[in-house]
Amino acid sequence: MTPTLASSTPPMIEARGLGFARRDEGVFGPLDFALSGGGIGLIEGDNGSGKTTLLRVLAGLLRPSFGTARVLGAEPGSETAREGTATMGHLLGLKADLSALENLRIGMGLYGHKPTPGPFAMLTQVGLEGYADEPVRSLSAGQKKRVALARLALLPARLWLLDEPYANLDRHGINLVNDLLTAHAAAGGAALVTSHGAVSFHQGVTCTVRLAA
Amino acid sequence: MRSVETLRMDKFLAMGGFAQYVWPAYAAFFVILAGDVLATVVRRRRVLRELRGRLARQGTRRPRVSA
Amino acid sequence: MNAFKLWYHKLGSPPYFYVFAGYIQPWLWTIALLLAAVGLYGGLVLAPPDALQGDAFRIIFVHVPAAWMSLFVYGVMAVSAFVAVIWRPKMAEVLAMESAPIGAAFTLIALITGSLWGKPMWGTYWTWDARLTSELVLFFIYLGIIGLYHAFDDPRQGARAASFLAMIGAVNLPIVHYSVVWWNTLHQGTTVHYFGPSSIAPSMLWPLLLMTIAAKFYYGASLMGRSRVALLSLERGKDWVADEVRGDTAHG
Amino acid sequence: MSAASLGGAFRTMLVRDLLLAWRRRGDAMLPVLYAIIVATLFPFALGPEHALLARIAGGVVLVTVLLAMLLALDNVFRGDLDDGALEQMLLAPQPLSLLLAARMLAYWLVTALPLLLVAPVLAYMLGLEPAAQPVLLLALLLATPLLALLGIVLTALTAGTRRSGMLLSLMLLPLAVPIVIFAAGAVGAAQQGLPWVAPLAWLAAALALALVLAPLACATALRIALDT
Repeated sequence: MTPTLASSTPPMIEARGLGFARRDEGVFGPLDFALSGGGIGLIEGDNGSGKTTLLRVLAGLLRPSFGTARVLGAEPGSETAREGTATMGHLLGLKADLSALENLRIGMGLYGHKPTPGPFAMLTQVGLEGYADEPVRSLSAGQKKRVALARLALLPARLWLLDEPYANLDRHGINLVNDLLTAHAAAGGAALVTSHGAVSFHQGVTCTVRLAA
Repeated sequence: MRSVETLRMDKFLAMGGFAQYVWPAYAAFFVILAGDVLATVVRRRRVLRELRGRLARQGTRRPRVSA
Repeated sequence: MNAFKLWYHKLGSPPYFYVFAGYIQPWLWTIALLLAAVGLYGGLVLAPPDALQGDAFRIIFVHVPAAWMSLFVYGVMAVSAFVAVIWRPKMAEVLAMESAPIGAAFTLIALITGSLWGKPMWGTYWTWDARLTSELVLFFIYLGIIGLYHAFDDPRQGARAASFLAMIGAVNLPIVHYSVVWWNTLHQGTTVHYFGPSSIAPSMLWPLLLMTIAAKFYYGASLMGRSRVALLSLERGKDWVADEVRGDTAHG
Repeated sequence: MSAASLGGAFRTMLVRDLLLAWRRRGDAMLPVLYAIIVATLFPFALGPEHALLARIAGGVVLVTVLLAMLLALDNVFRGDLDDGALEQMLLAPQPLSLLLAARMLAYWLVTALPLLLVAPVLAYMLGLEPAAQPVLLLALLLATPLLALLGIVLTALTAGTRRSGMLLSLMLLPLAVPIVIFAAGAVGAAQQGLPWVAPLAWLAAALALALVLAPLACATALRIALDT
């Protein structure tokens, strides 16, 4: 029924007739798509076409109005799904009063995870060397985004749900996102990314979901 | 000359000297419930007006249907 | 069980409920008004004055039905709220949220009539008597539920949040009553015997019962009317609402 | 989900909230300042007559502490909602109720604990008998966590609304009535030399129940208010 990639493992995201309506007015859908490990999905659409809403449904923050979605083989928002999923939204979820390093530690603590290249090394990797103890308040919008990207890379999540990861980033930042995505996919992970017409988007997109306004 | 009827009515309205408590209590009962009904009537009119406006705006154009 | 399920699903569908409510509403109104007319005649004219309270006891015919209804409506609202939070049917949300203002109205009536009765009996309009105090807290609970419902932009989300609050209130209400009674016995200065007639004569019992039943039918009628409006507003995108609005325009 | 990672998440949240409060320690002192101001106004309003002040001291301190806690309640989820941290909490693999329990503990430590420290001073200034002082402290020790637990559940319900300060007070009042009655009842009984254990035992029982149920209710409330 759905065009799945030939793969022995079940898809990380599987949507069947998935749609969402707010106050009985359709926001998106019905959608059919699947995303497997190693794949990067792109959600395209204009403003107001429901890209963020789709991500929120898949994250389990909103209940689908019709159709079904499976995330990591489980119900969106279930413990299995949440354990293997990391998200980055418009709001980055960083505490402005805490330092970059403290913010990363909180993110890791919430997932109960201690990765080997630690948060310090990860900050260097996203180009924030020397900013570890800087309060997030004093960072620029792009630097904040990099902190959020560092947190994303530190979490033990196989599936990434990224809402406009390229926004606020310069050319280096965009390359950074693409590098992180490549590494994530190479390690067998999957990512679903929204964009309203990405210019320098990642080369290895395996599936595209178009949302009509 | 006051008729027997009027006298009985006066006696009834006096409520044995408790008129100033009994009648306001009954008034409160009916005024508040009437307010409840009136609020519904006013709201129904407003909602219908809104819906008529909505209908006229849409005309032949159908609302976005997704399913 | 099967008949119940059928009934639940049929009435759970907004257009069906709309028609059903519109059909029974006039009947509820008629019964409520008839019972109230007879009850009022019995209470105000036929029943003899009370031996101790004179004619002041006649407030009972509005106070007691209102006080009972303030709890009865809360009970209905709490059950609908429970269903609304657990299974999320639209109708349960509507019934719970449209019950709240009616319950608040009855609570307000109970408070006003109670204090009007208190003046000739206790010599003061307000005393921190256990029942009046509980009724006041109940009024605040109703106001909180209504306020929370309207604080949300999305009425369905507001209905669910307020329903949850109604459930918390249902647990809290007996605790409030118990604590207020305890508090009253602790501070013996304000303990007053709750008013009531010196003896319950049949001549005052039947008007009281009629008024109580009339109040229940009034609640039913008002709830149907309110729910119909709420459904029109909630289901504005649906075809049946458009048909209804066109029909309404055609009729007048 | 291992017990270790549950404990780790709880600790992470607690440390986070305490650290945030520390970075803004000026804000954390506001409820204390508010309580001192309110309690100070009473003698001016009622006159410095010792007997009258001594009689109402317990009740004044209790109500003052309650109002001061209410002042800080509105901000419990505001910051996390505005910067998206609340969403990260909802999406974390740990049970939401566990993270909220940490949030509640942090709120009590940051808001109620300083109030508990000034409460005896305020009660003394208002002339509360020394014999009733320990009872007042014990009553506050039971009443403040109960208020914190219940208050945060209600705050969670208003999380999706724009402005909620006044509404929150209205919603909290019916829940606060029994708490105030039992806490003040115990203090009043102690002032009159009567047994005061029973009302405090009721408060303790309610607290035990709330400790288990409030985080779960709060998680449900938050999911409803944020429509998830």
